[in-house]
Amino acid sequence: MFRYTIFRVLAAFPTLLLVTILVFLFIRLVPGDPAAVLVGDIQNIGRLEEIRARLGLDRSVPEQFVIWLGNILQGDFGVSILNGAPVLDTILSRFAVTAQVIFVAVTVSTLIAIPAGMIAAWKQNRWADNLIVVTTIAAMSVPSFWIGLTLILIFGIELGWLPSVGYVSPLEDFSRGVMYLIMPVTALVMGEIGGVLRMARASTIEVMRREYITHARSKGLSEGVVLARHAFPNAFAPTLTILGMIIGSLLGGAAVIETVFTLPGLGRLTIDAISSRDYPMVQGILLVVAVIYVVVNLITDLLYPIFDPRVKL
Amino acid sequence: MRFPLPRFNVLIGALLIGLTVIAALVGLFAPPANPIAIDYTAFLAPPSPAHPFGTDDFGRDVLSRVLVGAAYSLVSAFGTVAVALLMGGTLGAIAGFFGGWVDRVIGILTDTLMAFPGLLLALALISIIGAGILPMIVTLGVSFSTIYIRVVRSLVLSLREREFVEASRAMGNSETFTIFRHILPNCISSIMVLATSTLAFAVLAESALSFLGLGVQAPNPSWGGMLADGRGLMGQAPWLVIFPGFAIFLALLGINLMGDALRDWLDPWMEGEA
Amino acid sequence: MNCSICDISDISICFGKAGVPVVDRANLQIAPGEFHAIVGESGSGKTMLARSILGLLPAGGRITGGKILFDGQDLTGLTSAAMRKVRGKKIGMIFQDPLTSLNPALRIGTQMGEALRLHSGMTREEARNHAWKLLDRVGIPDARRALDRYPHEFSGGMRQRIMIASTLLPRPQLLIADEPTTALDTIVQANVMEVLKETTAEFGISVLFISHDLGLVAHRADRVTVMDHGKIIEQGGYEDVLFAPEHDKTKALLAAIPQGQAKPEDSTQRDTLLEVRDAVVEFRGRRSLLWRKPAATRALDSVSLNLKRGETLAIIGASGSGKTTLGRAILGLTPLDSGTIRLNGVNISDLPRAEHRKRTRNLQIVFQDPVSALDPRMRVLDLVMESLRHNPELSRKVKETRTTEALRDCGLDDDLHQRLPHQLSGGQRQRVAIARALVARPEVIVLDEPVSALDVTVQEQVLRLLERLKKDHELSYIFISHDIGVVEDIADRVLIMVGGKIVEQGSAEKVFNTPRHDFTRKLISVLPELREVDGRFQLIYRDAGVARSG
Amino acid sequence: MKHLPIVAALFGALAAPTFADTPRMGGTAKVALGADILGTQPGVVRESGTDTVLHHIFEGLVAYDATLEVQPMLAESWEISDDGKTYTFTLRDDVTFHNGQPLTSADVKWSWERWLDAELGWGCTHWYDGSEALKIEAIETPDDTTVVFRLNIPSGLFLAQMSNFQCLPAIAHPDSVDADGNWVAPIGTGPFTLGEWEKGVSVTLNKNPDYAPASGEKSGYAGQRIAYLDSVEFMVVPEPATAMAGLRAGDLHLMVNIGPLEETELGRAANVEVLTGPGLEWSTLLVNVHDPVMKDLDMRLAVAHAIDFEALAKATTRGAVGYNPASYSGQSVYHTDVQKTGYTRDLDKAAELLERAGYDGTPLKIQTSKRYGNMFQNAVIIQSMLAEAGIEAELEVLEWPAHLDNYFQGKFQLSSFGYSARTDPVMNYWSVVGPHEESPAYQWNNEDAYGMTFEAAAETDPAKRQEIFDKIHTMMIEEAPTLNLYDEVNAAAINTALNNYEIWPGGKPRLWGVWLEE
Repeated sequence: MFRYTIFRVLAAFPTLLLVTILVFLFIRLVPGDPAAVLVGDIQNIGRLEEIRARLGLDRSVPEQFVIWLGNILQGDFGVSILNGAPVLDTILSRFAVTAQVIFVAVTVSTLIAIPAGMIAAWKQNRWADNLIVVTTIAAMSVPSFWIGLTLILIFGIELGWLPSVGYVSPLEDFSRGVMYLIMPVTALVMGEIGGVLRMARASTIEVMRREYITHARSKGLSEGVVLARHAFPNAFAPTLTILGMIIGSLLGGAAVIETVFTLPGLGRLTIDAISSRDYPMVQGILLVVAVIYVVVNLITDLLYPIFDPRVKL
Repeated sequence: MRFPLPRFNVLIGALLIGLTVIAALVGLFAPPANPIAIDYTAFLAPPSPAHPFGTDDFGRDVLSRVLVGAAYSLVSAFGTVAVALLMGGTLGAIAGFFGGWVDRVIGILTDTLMAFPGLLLALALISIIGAGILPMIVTLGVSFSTIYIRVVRSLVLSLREREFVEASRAMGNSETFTIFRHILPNCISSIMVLATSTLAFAVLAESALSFLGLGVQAPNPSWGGMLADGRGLMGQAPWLVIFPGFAIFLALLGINLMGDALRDWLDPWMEGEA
Repeated sequence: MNCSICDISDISICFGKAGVPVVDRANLQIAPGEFHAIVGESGSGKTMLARSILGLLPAGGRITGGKILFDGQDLTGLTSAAMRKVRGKKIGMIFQDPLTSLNPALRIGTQMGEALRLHSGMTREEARNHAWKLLDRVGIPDARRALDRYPHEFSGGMRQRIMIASTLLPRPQLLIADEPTTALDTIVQANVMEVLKETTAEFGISVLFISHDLGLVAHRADRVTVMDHGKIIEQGGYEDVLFAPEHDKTKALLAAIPQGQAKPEDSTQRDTLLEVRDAVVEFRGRRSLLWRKPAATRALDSVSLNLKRGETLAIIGASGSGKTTLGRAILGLTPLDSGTIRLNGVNISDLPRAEHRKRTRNLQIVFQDPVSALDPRMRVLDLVMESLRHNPELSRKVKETRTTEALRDCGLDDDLHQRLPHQLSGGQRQRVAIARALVARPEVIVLDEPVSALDVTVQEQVLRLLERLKKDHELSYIFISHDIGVVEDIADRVLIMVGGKIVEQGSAEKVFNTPRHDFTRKLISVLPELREVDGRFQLIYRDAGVARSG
Repeated sequence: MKHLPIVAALFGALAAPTFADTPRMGGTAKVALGADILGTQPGVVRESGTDTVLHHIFEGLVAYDATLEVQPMLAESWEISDDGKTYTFTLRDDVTFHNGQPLTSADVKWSWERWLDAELGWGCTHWYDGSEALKIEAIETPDDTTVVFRLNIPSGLFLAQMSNFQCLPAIAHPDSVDADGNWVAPIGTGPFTLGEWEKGVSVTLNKNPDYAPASGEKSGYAGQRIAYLDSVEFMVVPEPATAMAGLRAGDLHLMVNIGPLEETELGRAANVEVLTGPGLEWSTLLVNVHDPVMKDLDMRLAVAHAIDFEALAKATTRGAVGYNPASYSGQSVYHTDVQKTGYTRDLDKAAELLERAGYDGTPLKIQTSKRYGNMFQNAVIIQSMLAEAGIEAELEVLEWPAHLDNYFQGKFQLSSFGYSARTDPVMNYWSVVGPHEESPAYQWNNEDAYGMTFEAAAETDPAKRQEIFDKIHTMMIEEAPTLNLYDEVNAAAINTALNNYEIWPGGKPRLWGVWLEE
């Protein structure tokens, strides 16, 4: 297992390198450079060159890349062009916010989706199955920002139970912090639950056809025990990969949800950084997101043998 | 009461998708009004005989914009799935069939695409190809292709062991012939199931991009764009949000129902039980 | 019989709404301690009847009539809760494929203890003790540690023993065994049958044994029931059914048991068609560390053979003996690490694909599993015609006529030619595979276990077809199999393979009658043979003398 | 400086305070900001939200009042020498910094020299370093309460520039920086001090207990700045729809920069009130005179005659403002009948001009972006108007940085753009007129006009300045290098719990002199 982890970490480096190169090129390909954003239209137009020099943007792109990569390898992620804040600290604090929301949302959607998926499979084509399938499809058919805004209209304004703007970290003030998380998590769960549930239902249907399920039944076990003890581990393995992919992509920040619910997450930071052409910040974020993605994948693969012992690492 | 979900769902799914396609055709060829014609006098007019779905903040007819929007949203969604299918399918098949270092290289490419934000890709492409529906399709297509690579690769890996593939090789067929003649046709059924679900995600992704200000280029309407633009006016002009929102909901419901039913229907058959 | 513990009367089972009954008014009694076998071909309803006892019919199946009395209770009327009391406690069941009937994700100990603790309320520790003792009894090495291991860490035979132990743990009164040994090699099959017979006898458990292989059941069953298309066509003690069958279907089943004489040494001079010299194929294990060369195991260890024109060379070995690798290596599907293969004198082992294709047009292969050997998406005609794809000189018209001829030659009439594989029976599909090899007018066909996935009677028809085609088209066969019975009357010469090496070879008659290598000897001794001696059937073991006789 | 008349008629009473009841101390007002502030050092990294916040912490020597006239702030009074080159300011003696230190002329000198240091990169050094003729030769401090500025030439703009709110020459205490000159903490003299700044979430300002307000009624950024509130929390709310919901839910008290559509949307809610007033920002349609098609005067005039400017203004601002052909705000005293002459729509003339220009029907490209709502709406309406006049036009919707970058590099054919607020016509013209070689961002490459702007800058007599502005305007209308559209509307929405909040042409929200109900 340990050897496998080392192998995977080594194998991740080419991916990380490729991501950084692509990001470095793409952000410079996009028109508009940071100097223009900084100068804005009020100040002396002549200062563009001066600012470009100060930011080192006048050097050739490969040169800039080498310098930047050199700094990264020494752990120096550089400073934001926009507000001078250290890139790494900003990313990590914003990632903490995104991570909180994502993990709560994924846990909730898994705790709902897996049992619901298995029940839907168990009662295939009966009313319970139809009800579950149709409601998840309905939830999946609505854009997430629409869900968000409607939640705010109902719980923020009409009922006034939940704060519609602002953010308090649950780590600092748990009770108030939770209030700020309820709506974003609900919106995310409604968006993501469909994928997980469908996978759980499909793999459970497939597993229930296996011989060892009939064997379990022939031992006199109740349907519930057959589902929980025999069907669940085998059905959960494929669902785990889907979960890994969802967590991987969401950890890059759910930009839409963060914008609607004023959460200072990684998704919004990415958009602000890209739209203000904050090169060091964009490059820093995407490198960290790539690392997160690789780590999540590794963890999913390490968890896999727990549910499917045939897989040897 | 046993209730044959697959057949019932296919019915509703087909109905809804049919409705959307008809709307798109009407929108393209015979819209009730010119979707981009501005009428200063009719700002945010509520639904009326002249404008059954009311008008937007430029006085444009919402009904024709929803109809034309159907065309744009469907084209961008189907375009996205086509790109994802072509790119992901072929790469997945190659990775699955040849294995070895080819598989590793494609694996690295997939991880990179997964970690890469669609937003930055969209911006870069817009600057290269110019604004419009094409960069949207390519961006979403590329980011969705990663799912196709994964699925097709595992499908090909399992099919490669099947004896009819070895029989094809025994007859002296080349590797590429075997892939396209024997392996890919047998992936079609599960790829179709995957396509329907990514179709739904494509429409949602397009609306998210519009929300972030990067959608289909104005003034051409897309559902996601209309929904995003109307979000601030839910109070005074709810019709700006209700009609496109309903259109997206019904279309996606149709696509998802069809996808679900397709999988249940295809599933038993795919195992080739006699 | 009055004191039967299980009395099935007039049971009918249907699928779907107005479907034809899968089981039609079946009657069957099982006495305490009796070993009762139900024999029939696939689709005869034997499995459905057995499974209906425990109410484990697949989705859509329903008991539409009759009663199942067990220990005084009518099982058909039980509520699911009451039925769960019977399952496992009073009636246990073991299944066909050891690979899929044990839960891959749970340890052996958990799966075994489950039923026992449910019905007896024992503590975990007590249950574990009982479990490993029984495992030891059925012959599992290091039984105590085995409890903590997973099913995939055991061989097929071992897994079947584990299943028997796990089902017997709660001491049921009746054990239903649904073709428990079909998926196993012949030797392993025999061992498992012995374990089953001894343990059920020791614990006084009556057995309902389902099988399609009369030979396997013949010398072990007390009473036999024969089923065909849902009806019981014959029932009685083993002597009446086996040695004095009335119904001709039973006779057909008996006739399918190999009777023929092994062919003597063939002295006619024939030229050598195919020559394999010191063939070696190595399989690299997973690369343990990046730099160290992984340990290589030899699937083929310098194997040499030659095939004469018009000869049927049988290659027999247990699974994993390398016989399939040899077959595939000859076709060039698996590259050789060293050694050469000559066809009509030409070395074909390391030719580039285009050249290899031209040279090996007269060399074809037929695979074992008809389900996986045909592309599910192609019609029969296209499937067979594809093998003429590399004959540009033939026009499409010629190809079509040749294909139709080959299909008819293999006994497939024209209305089947446009069908998809899943619309054909197992036998028909294998005939299509043979036609696909035949149409290319080969000289040599490698048959990789062509009949082992088929029913006994269908097996017989396909073997006769192969023999006729060999005569009509002067073909030579390399016939790979693990089942010595099938090969006995078709093979001219026989090769026995163990661990990638040829351990014995010679004419069929010499190898079968005077086996030298102990693997061959065990292989032959295990197989009973039903011989008709002066009008009476006798069940004879090759060297152990008469097992049972009428 | 003559007193600017207030064109009250246009907006009814100039946004009279909502309830005249007695002010209540305490509470925290919550204000929505589109994006997080960029820093706490005034004028270095510029963005409107950051300017708004820092104007509560720092003050300048002088400040604009609601009529855009320069009033005393930290300086009690000032005298200008006869030759107009020496400005002597007398400081108030009752002002203390947030760290308790009293205000002295040395602090003023320290602050000014820091902003003028080219290395720092302060936003508007070019106004005072001679690159636009005016240069501060020296800053002297004869005694603790007197500061003397010596200029190289007389300037009608110097006081206007000193009270400008984009580049506020804030008076900070030297303790704001550490040993080697890095900005550490904002120590100003304003009514609020910097409280907690949670990056990406909110920045809170707390009431400065020992603040000494200036004399005179509150007007614009001048007059007394009394902080009734305990604290003000500026919350980062990027999504307008969420901000509107927050306002109606009472989680927010103030939201600025709202467009006409948000106005009507919020107007419907009982507990929300919308205040509007004239603004100093103005919308334009930039015409690239170096573009092969648009360099032909006939073509530019054809476009000018194809657009119905009055209808365009009324459409986007829902009737609030009309067409303003001039490059500076209709509020300005220099905006007379001459500046009202522009283009009137004449489709036949347009067709004739197109004929003469040899327009071959290839579609013109209008660049725009969505960050500032009106730019996008102008573009869409102009496109359909041009279509009516037979001119095909395509919209190129870019991201704001790309749109802005194209403005700087002159990479556009037509661009629906807008300028931020300037308080004196010369500053407006300096953004439009200028030598193209110096920067492609200048829209009008005309030496005479450029020379005249410097004359107006130096001239202190209003009548003479008016003549110059009239000449410049008439030339601009003839050459049509750029097409001005209308003055943008300042609009803000408040939750009714917030009392005595007022709108002023400067547009910047002020959270002093307001209080919370309950």
